[in-house]
Amino acid sequence: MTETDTPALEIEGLAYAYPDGRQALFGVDLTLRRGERVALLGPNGAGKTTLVLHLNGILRAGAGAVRIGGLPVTEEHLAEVRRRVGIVFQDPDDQLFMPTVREDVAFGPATAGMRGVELEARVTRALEQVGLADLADRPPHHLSFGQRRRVAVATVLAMEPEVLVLDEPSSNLDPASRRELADVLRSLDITVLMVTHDLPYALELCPRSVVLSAGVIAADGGTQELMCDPELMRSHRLELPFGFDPGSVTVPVH
Amino acid sequence: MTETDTPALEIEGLAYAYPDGRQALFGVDLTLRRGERVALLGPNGAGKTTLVLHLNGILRAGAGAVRIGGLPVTEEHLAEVRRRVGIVFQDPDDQLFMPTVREDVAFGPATAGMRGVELEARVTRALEQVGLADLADRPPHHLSFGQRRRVAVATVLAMEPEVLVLDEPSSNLDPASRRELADVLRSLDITVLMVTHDLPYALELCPRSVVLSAGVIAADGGTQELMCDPELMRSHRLELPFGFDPGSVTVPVH
Amino acid sequence: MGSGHARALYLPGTSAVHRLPAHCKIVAGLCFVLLVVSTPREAVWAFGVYALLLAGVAAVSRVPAGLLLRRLLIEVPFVLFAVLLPFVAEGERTEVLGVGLSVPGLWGAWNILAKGTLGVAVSVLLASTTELRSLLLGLQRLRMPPLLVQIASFMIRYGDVIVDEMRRMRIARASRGFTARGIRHWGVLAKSAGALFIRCYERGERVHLAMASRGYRGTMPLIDEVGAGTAQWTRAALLPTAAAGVCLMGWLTL
Amino acid sequence: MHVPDGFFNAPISVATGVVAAAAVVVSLRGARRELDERTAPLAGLVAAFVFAVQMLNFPVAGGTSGHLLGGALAAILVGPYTGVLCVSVVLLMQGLLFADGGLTALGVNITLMGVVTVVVSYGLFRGLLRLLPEGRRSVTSASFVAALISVPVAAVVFTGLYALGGTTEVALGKVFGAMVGVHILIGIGEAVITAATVGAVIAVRPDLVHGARGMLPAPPLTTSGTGRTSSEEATA
Ligand SMILES: Nc1ncnc2c1ncn2[C@@H]1O[C@H](COP(=O)(O)OP(=O)(O)OP(=O)(O)O)[C@@H](O)[C@H]1O
Ligand SMILES: Nc1ncnc2c1ncn2[C@@H]1O[C@H](COP(=O)(O)OP(=O)(O)OP(=O)(O)O)[C@@H](O)[C@H]1O
Ligand SMILES: [Mg+2]
Ligand SMILES: [Mg+2]
Repeated sequence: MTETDTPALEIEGLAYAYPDGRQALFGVDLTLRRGERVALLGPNGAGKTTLVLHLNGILRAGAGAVRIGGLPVTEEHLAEVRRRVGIVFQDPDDQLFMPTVREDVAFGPATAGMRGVELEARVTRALEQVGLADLADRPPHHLSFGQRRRVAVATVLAMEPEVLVLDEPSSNLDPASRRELADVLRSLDITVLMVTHDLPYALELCPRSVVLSAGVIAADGGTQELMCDPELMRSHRLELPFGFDPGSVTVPVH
Repeated sequence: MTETDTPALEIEGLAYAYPDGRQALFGVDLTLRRGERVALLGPNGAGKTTLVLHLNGILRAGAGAVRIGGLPVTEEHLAEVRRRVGIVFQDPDDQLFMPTVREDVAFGPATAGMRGVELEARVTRALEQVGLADLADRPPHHLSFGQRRRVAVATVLAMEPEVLVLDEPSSNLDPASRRELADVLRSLDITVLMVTHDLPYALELCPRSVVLSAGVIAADGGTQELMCDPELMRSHRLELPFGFDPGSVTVPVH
Repeated sequence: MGSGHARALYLPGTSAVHRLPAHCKIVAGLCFVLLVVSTPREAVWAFGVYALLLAGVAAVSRVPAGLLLRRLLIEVPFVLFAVLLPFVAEGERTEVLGVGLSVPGLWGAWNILAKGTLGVAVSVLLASTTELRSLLLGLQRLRMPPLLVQIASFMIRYGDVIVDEMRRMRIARASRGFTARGIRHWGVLAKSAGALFIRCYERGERVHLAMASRGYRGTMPLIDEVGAGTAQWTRAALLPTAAAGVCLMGWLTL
Repeated sequence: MHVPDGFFNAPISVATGVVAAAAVVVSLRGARRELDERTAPLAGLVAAFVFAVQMLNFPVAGGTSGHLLGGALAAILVGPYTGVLCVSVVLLMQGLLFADGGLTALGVNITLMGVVTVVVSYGLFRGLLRLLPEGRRSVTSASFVAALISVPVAAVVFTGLYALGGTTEVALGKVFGAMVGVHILIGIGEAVITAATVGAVIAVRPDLVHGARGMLPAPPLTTSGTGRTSSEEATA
C-alpha cells in the first residue's frame, strides 16, 4: 500500500462505555481518505463528541481500533498522533488555559519546538484567519463566547495538523465568522471531520456526510443525497431548517 | 399608567464596563411590550450577553437603568425581579449545579417555596417540554452538550417567569430539538427576548428584531424587514446563511 | 460540574447507620469524642472498649475494615510525633530493651495515640456513612450559622470545580502535544496555575449567579424534609450512652 | 500544626474553644459588611484553596507535621472577618470528615490557624500598604511580608499554649525550637504562594482583592451620542 493510499483516518468496530457504565458507542466503522471533508451529523446524545475524543486518544477505545494515517492510537504513538490530529472541542473553555490569547495560540507550536519569528508568524496568521488579531493580548476567559470559540479554532489551526476535527465549530459564531471559517476550511488542503447540527453549513462545506445515531453509523453518503431523503433525516432528528430546500441549491464546486 | 401599559422590559441609557476596565455597553435603550417576542442580533463581542446579564441584576448598570414591569432592577427589588425574569445562559455549564437533573430543575421552584406533588408536576412538565424526562436521574455534568443545554432551558421553564431571556438557546441543539424549542416558546404567552446568531430561527420565531453592535443599538424593526436590508445586515456581520432567502418565505402568523 | 473527588469519601449504603439523619450522627460522634477525651489515660482497658464500640458501628454500617484502617493512616504525622515523645520528654526514666525512655513521655504518647486514633476513627465512620450534602444539611439543622454553612457548601463545590478545571486544562495541554516532564516544564504549569485560580473563581461565580437567578438567597431549599424522630435519636444515642458508662467506670477504677 | 484530640489538657481546650467561638461570632457580624452576592462564592473558593494548601503536609523535624496555613491569603482576598470564617470552616470540615485535627481540639486549631494568622497578617498588610506607594506591586509585596510573618507568630502562640497546658512534659525550649524553626521555613512557602495568588488576581480582577479595595480607581464610562462620562451623567 503506498503512502497516498493509506486512509487519513480509520475507525474499526469502536465501542466505548463511560466510567459510570453508560455505553455511548456501539461499534463504529468509518474511513476518511486523505483530503476529504466529511460532516458528522446526528441527534443530541448520539455519541459524536465521544467519537471525536477517541481520535487523539483522550478517550481510549473499549473495543475496536482507531488509526491515523495508518498509525494506531495507542499509548506509544500518542505524541505523534496528537501532532497529526487537531481537535476543536465543543466547549471552548475546554481548550483555552493560558493567561493571554497569544500565549494560548502559541502553546501548541511552541511545545513542538518552534521559536522566534517563525512562531510569531504562525500565531499571527492563525489569529488573522479567525479575525482576532487585535485581541492577542487579552485573557481568553474574558472574551465573549463567540470570541472564545474563534480563539479555540485558532489554537488548533496554529498547529497545522494533518487531520482537523471540529466539534460544532460554527455554534455561537456570528454569521460572517461562520462564513469566514468555511472559507478557511475550504482553503486548507487537509482532511476535515466536522461535527455539526447546522445542515446548510454541512451541505455547503462537506461533499460527504455520516449520520451517527444511538452510537452506531446510520448512514454514510453524499451530503445532498442524504438531505434529500426526508425519511432518513426525520428518523434521526435531522429536520431541515425553516426556509431551506436542499434540492434547490447548487452546492459550491470543491 | 395602567398595568397592561407598563412595558415588560425597559432599558434606558445602559452603559457598563467590566472590572478589568473594558467597556462593553455604551448607552443602550430598548423597550419590550408585554407578550412580545424579540430577537437580539449582533456580531460576536457586541455586548449581547453583557446586556442580558443586566436584566436580572447579575451585572449592575454602570450608568442608566433597567426596569422589569416597571420595577427598577436594584438591590432592594432583586428577589422580585429574579422571580419575574428567567435567563437561560449561553453556557449550560454555568447554569447546572445540582447532582441530578431532577434536583436541578426543581431548584428554582423549591427556592420559591413549592413542595410535594405540585413541585413534582412542575419538574416533570418542564423536562417533558425539552424532551428529557428519561434523563431525570442522571448527573447533569455527565450529559452531552446539547442535552445539557436542554436541561438548562428546562430549569428556567420550570420557574414560569414573566419575561424569558434566552442567550443562544438553539446552539448545539439538534434540528428537531431546535424546532421543538420553537414550538414551546410559541406556546408560551410571555415576553421573550432571544439572543441568536441563527437568522432563519429569528425570522421564524420573532416578529421584531434588534441589532446590537459595538455596545449600542444599531437597528430595531420588523425581522423580515431588517433581513431584507442587505446593507444593514452586512455592516453588522449578519450575513444570511447558504440557501436562505428571507424575502421568499412566508413567516408563520403570530 | 464536579465529578466529586470529595464524594469519594462516602460509601453508598443502606445500613441503619447510613439511614440515621446526619445531625443525629454528628451529635452522637461529638459526644463520643468528648467522653473519650475526658477518660483518664491510665484506664487503658477503657480505650480498648471504645475501639470495640466503634468496630461494632463499623460492622453495622458495613464499612470494610481494610478501608477503615487505610483511612486511619491520615494520622501518621501524629503517630510520628507520639513515637518521639518518650525520647524527648523529661521526668522519670525507664529502660526498655536497653533504651532509656521517659515515663511521662510514654504516657503522653499513649494518651495522644489512643485518643487521637479514636477521634480519627469517628470522623472516618461519619464521612463514610454520610453524604456531604446531608452533612451540610445536618449542620444547618444543628443551627450552625447560615453564613458558615454557605461557605462550607461553596468550599465543597469549589473543590469539585478546581478538580474539574484542572482536568480540562490537562486534557487541553495534552491535545496540543504537551506532557509535563521534569523541571523544564514547570514554567508552563506555573503559568497555567495562575490562570487556574481566576478560572475556577469565575466559573464558580457564574454558577453562583445562576443560582441567584433562580432565587437562591444563601440557603439551599430543603426539598426532602429529614426531621429526626425520637426513635432515631434513641438509636443515635446508643453509642454515646455506652461510652458514658465506660468513661464512668474508667474514673471509678482509677 | 493540626492538633489531635487529647493533645492539650481540658482547661486549655475549653479556654481556646471560648476564644474561637467569640472570634467566630464577632466575625459573623463583621463579615456582613465584607460580603455581598458577588463575594460570597469567593469566600468558598478561598476556603477550598486553604483546604487544598493545608493538605500538603511536610513531615517536620521534631516529629510533628507542618503545612501551609492560608490565613494570610484568606484575610487579604476576602477581608479579616470572612477570613476567620473561611479558615474555621476548613478546620471544622477537616475535623469532621478528613479526621485532620481533633473535634475537641477545634478551639485550639481555630485560635492558632484562624484567628492568630488572620489578625497578624491583616494588621501587617494594611500597615504596610499605608507606608508603601500606591500600586499593584505594593499590594503583592505587602502580602508577601504579611504571610511570611504570620506563620512563625502562630508557632510562637502554639508554644505558649503548650507551656500552659500540654499533656506531655517536653522541655519548652525543644518545642519552641522545633515549632518556630520549622514554621519560619513554612512561612517562606506561604509567602510565595500568597503573593503569587494575590498578584495573579489583582492583575485581572482587581475588584476581588478585598485588602486593596478603593486603591485602584473604577474605570470611567463613556456613553454613545453624548460622549459624556457616567459621573457627568449622574449629576445631569
Ligand atoms: N462524562 C460522561 N459520563 C457518562 N455519560 C456521558 C458522559 N458524557 C456523555 N455521556 C453520554 O453519552 C452519550 C453520548 O454523548 P456525546 O457527548 O458523545 O453526544 P453528542 O453526540 O456529542 O451530543 P451533542 O450533539 O448533544 O453534543 C449521551 O447519552 C450522554 O448522555
Ligand atoms: N469577563 C469579561 N471581562 C472583560 N471583558 C469582557 C468579559 N466578558 C466579555 N468581555 C468583552 O465585552 C465585550 C462584549 O462581550 P459579550 O459577551 O457581551 O459579547 P456577545 O455579544 O455576547 O458576543 P457572542 O456573540 O460572542 O456571545 C467583548 O468585547 C468581550 O471581549
Ligand atoms: Mg457533543
Ligand atoms: Mg454572548
